[in-house]
Amino acid sequence: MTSLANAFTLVAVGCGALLFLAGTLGLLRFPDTLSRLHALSKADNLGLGLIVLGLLPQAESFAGGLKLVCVWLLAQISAATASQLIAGVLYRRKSRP
Amino acid sequence: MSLASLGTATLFGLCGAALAGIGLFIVIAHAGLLRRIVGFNILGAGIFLVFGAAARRGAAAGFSGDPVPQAMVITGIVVAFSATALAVALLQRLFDLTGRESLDAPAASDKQQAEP
Amino acid sequence: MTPLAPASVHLATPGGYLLVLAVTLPVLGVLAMLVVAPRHARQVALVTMAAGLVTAIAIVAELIRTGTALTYVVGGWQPPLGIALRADGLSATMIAMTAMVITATGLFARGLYALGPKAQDGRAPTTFWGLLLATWSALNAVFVGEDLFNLYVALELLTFAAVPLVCLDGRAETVAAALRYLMFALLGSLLYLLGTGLLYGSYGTLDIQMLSRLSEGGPALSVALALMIVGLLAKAALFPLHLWLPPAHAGAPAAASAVLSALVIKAPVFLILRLVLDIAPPHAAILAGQILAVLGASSILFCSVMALRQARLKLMIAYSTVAQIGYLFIVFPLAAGNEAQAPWETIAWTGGALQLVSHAFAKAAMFLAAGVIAEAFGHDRIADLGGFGRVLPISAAAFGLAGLSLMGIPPSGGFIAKCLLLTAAVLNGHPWLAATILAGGLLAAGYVFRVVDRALATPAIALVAQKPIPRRLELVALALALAAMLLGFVPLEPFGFLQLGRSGAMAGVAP
Amino acid sequence: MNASGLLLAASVLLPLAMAACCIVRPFRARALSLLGVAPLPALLAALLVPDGTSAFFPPPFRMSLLLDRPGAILLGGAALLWSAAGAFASSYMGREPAAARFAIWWLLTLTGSLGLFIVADIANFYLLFTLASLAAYGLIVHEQSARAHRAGIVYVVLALLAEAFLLLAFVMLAAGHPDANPAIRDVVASLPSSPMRDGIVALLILGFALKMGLVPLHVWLPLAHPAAPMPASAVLSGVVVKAGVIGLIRFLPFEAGLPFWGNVLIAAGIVTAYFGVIVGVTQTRAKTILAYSTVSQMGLLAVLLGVGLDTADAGATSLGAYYAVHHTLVKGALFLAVGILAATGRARLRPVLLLTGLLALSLGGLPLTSGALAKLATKPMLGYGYVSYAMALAGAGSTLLMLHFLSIVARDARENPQSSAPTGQIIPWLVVAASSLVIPWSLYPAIAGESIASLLQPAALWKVIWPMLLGGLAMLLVRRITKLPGSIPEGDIVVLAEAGTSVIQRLAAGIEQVDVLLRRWSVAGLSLIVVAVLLGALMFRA
Amino acid sequence: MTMLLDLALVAWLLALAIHVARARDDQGAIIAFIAFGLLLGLGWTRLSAIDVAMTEAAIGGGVTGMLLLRAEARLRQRSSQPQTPKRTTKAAAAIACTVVAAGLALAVLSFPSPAPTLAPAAAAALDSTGLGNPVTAVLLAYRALDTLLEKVVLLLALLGVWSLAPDQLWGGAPELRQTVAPPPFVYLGRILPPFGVLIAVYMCWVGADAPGGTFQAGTVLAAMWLLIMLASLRPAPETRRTTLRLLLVGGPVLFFAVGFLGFAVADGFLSYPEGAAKPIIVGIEAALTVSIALTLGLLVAGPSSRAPAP
Repeated sequence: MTSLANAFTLVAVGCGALLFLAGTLGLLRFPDTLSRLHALSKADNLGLGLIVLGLLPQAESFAGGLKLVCVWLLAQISAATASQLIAGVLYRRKSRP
Repeated sequence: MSLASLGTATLFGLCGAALAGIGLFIVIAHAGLLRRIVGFNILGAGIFLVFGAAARRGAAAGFSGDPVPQAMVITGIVVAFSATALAVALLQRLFDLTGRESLDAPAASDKQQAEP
Repeated sequence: MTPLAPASVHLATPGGYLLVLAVTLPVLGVLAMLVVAPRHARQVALVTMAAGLVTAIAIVAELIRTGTALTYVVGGWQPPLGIALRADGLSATMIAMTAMVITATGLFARGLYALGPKAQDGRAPTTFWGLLLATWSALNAVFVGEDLFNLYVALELLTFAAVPLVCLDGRAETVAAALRYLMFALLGSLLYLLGTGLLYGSYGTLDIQMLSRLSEGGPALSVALALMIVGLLAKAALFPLHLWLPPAHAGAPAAASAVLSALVIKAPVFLILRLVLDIAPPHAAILAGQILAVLGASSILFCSVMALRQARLKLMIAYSTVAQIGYLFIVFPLAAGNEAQAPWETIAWTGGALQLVSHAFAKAAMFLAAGVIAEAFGHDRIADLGGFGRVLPISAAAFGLAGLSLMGIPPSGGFIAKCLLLTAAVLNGHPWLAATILAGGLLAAGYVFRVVDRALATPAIALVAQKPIPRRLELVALALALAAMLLGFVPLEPFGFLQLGRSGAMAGVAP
Repeated sequence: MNASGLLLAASVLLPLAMAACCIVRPFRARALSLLGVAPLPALLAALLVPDGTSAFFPPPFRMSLLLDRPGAILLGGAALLWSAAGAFASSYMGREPAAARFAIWWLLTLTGSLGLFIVADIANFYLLFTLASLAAYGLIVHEQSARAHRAGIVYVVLALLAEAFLLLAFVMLAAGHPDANPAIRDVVASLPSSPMRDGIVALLILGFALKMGLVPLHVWLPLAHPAAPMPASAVLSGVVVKAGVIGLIRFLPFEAGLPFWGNVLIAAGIVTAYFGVIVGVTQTRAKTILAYSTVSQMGLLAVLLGVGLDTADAGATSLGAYYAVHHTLVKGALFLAVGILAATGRARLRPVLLLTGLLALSLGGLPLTSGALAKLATKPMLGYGYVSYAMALAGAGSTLLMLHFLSIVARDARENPQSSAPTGQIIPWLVVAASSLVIPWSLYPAIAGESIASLLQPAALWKVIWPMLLGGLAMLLVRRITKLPGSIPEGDIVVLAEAGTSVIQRLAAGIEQVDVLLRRWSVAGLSLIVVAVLLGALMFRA
Repeated sequence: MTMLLDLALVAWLLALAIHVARARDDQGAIIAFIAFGLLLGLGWTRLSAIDVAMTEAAIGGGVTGMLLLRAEARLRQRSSQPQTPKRTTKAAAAIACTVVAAGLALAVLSFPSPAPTLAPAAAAALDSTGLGNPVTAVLLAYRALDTLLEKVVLLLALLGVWSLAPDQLWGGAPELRQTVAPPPFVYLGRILPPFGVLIAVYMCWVGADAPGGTFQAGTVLAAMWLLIMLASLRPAPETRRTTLRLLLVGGPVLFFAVGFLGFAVADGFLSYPEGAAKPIIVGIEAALTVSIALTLGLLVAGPSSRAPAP
């Protein structure tokens, strides 16, 4: 059981880390702000989600697991808002000559 | 002394020393007041890391660090924040009144006052 | 060293609670002021001042009665874990001096920072009193603190109270002066804090008494002390670190300048005294003392000349402050360089303390008088003040008397102080310091004389006050100047008192 | 404290109390008319209190007073002049609006200058010395003219310099002493054995010489004395300069003697005596000539004291005091005479001029006047060496200078309209003039130890007459030089010093530049670090 | 392995600090500083100081960053950049600061071993307070005076900030946003605060026994309040309001009251009665949390910029 959980954790966290890496690469290499934003929020949402998911089996208690989920949720909300805000700024800048 | 033989505490202590040096440099060598305020915060961070090193080294009695310097750092961070807030408020007031963001040019300000 | 810190050296004394009161009462006044109607802020301040004055007197009386230092261990937690407060003779002197100057300033400001009959609220009238009381608390905390980190918090409290006082009138140049003051003071505090961290890392305690027993040379101690001393020097505005003081002290409202110049810069000086004489190992103290003395001597000469060159009265007084602070630093080699006597048994110690106190009174009187003058004529350009002595005779007298004390003319307190320092310089074989003291006196005479000469002059067009000045304002300044004068008549009294609470110092009472 | 002690105390306290009372407006209004009263306790004390009486004020004042013979002589003469000049002043300045202020400065100066003659402890000597010095500033600048202002500045600078020298000297004197405020007598007794002896004596001589006006430290005197109102000039030139004399008398170890410093004083004195005459002769204003005469006379006094110090002759102090009191009264009377002459014209002029001439020539040593007595009394001490001749020649110089003075006042008064000075001025003047002629006679036997009869012998008369004749001859010569009057400005070498102020100005401007640099943020930050590194490195090495 | 991680962290921190020193524009420098603050929080966890890590991340990175960014945005309209110091000055400063850093490093390396520590003393005294978190014990029991004074420092800084308002605006409300808030932000301002308050309450409560406490909780609350104000959901309060002021001083006043009560019921100022220490401390913490949250929020909001309503 534990070994299964560990394997799951390893895979999920590994995927998450990989997504973060990809996101970072995107942040550095993509040409314009919107695509960079896209890469970043992908990494944030999915990568963090995978890592939290992978860590859930390792949680010692139910409360601990709940905290992890909360962390993901909060990060989700803030990342979404931040992306929206940045995009909004971009949009306004473009619409103004 | 090889790097590995340095404990985490000492490593961060040295990092604190270096940060303090960098912060001091920003404070002294930058004319922009906002940057100086940032420099103060970096200097402060370096200082707190020195405290942190002392705290980590003092791990004993089942604690992973000496709580006394940790508490001091918390107090220090709050004090540093109040200082930053006061400095920023003064800076904004100065900017509202004069439109400049520098203290080092009293001659220029005299000219400004003399012109109109 | 064992991981457990050494046993405590602090034993609470019965009167120790007075120290708690001295630190907390003014702050309680500030808290009350934030809540009550703005109309009553001034009353709260005045009531608090009365209580604080009584506390200060009680501390001095208790010290004289018991003959030993007052100690309080906060919350019963013994240092090094907890914090102790302690007042020896010097601290009690500082507390008493602070109480008197603050009370006088309060009386001076009573009419100036009051709400008009119709106003419900006002910025300066309400904030001034809070900042003044907070300054007082911070000063008392510095004078009784025994724990270096506690002292850091007290120093920050002092800075945060003093900086807004500088720009209370809201003009652009005072805001700039305040910002410069805040930044340099912050730099000083941070360096002090850095030293504190290094000391904790090396000794595991920040209690001054314990450190004085533990401290032995070594890189950490040297670096820590150097940083702390320099940080405090920056706050004390000793030459060449005086960049912030002249604009700040000259730009602040008169009542604030008086407190800033007379008291606020004394707090870091007091701490330097404690660091060098209490914590530094003796041989390091001697070397550090010599550097400090060189800086002090340069401060006296350089800034006295600068004071002579100022066209504006308040700037002149501000530069004079930097110069007079220099005298407090030439005490170090005179007090610490003696093998046979402990520093506090030397006449230089007494002379330094007397200089500290007499300068506080004289400088407060000067700034208040200058404030009255600037208020009356709408400017403080010295050249255009010809004949002000006829319009404001009491202020002119206050300025002159305070000036006599700064110059070191008998029978003022400043004279006794300089005489003692001069004697110490002669006895210890420091001819250059003796020459500096004399030259400083001459230069001080020069800048005081410039103003007195204007006061006595009869210009072609008689000077007319633009505003009526209440007599009370002038009398407060005169009272402070007289206090500086009268200090000269109690020269032998403080000798024993200043040594109270200093180990084994009770025996030697030698002028 | 017995009655004598109380009288001594009163001589200091009464004028001080009167000055303090000036805070009250009604008193202030009448203060001027009471100036003549203030020195009366001192006068009584000098007359009635036996030598050696002392008084001690308890703490916190810790002042001890002591009346000895030189002190009593000087105190008496000074009090008399102060009293008479005070009475003169109340008539002279009566209607001036600033009279009250004048009275306050007057009383303070009076307190200091009289107290100096009787104070016995070192701290209060300094206190009174300072009081006399600083309060005199108020008298000098009283007329608020540009001249008075310049004189006041030069005076204050040099007076404060003297204060600084003296403070250091006193501190060095008292440094080895167990008591914080020792008696002057005690510290002077231990002075010859002090390791810092030469430094102390040099500082003392510098400080007191500044006060007396010995060349080249005399520059303030010819500026300041003429600038003051007439009665103030009289006391400044007559009494206040004696603060330096009493200082030398009190602080130099005449019992033990210091040959080197004695010779220094002699040399400075001789130079001063001649210098005063030479520059004085070129002056065209009566009061300035009198001031230069004071310079010259102080030079003679310095020679006298120098000889005493050289030969370890404690009697020099009494002789010095005797000479000084003669100068006090005569010079005071002469200054008052200038005031009287200015208000006198035509028919009344002749008697006044006659008396003035008598007084003036007394300074040169006219037989049977106090000048002759003073010169004769000091002759034995000077011996018959070069010093004696130098002094005799200086007497000739004094005669020359006084003749010059007389010619100037006579010329000035020639145009006066028919009038006479108020009685309130004439009487004080006559009192001073009379006492200048009488008092030295009464003191002579006690001081010189000879009978008065010996004075009338031809040899004694010749001793004083030949320098006068020489002086008269010189006068004839000097009158021929037409370019002479006004060729040297008042205050002579101070003009050179004032030319040097531009250098000082430039230095100060340089300091200001440095200050601007140091107050730059980055420079201040750098100096902060430099000081820190210096401190850290030094403490680490310790 | 962990050493490598630490080294990487340290390298990051130094690189960011140097970036702050070298960045051309202030905005970049401030953003680097915010990242620096967050990484530093990570560093504090490596030093096993979780309480500090939370405080540093919340205050050092979060609120300070926000304060600086707001200031930068306001200052951006300035006419001229301040002139930079001369190259020689910079070089001299660099050398001097290197010397200082080297001296500090020397001092840090010379810390004695075994290290002096107060941990055993703190542990021994912990029982009498009934607390589980030694940092809280230090802050609110052993060195309560520091904390008390530091609260006053906060209030005083606020008084100082307020005193910078122009005379006619005194007593009015600060203004956090001149323009209309963008919808996503308003959305965030609606959904996040309940979470935030919950977390703050939890932190404050748990602080007695585990990492957390009044500062951290206060900062989170302050952040939520600022969010609401920035989203224009609620206006900033007028600074003259009595309720606001009562809440501001409430924490410190309670602290003082308990301190003075110590004279009566325990052995002196700021000592707690035997056995009742923990509930008293938690009570103080609760009151302090509210005060701190308000103070921090108002410090960021700045002096009043609207005249008080008549």
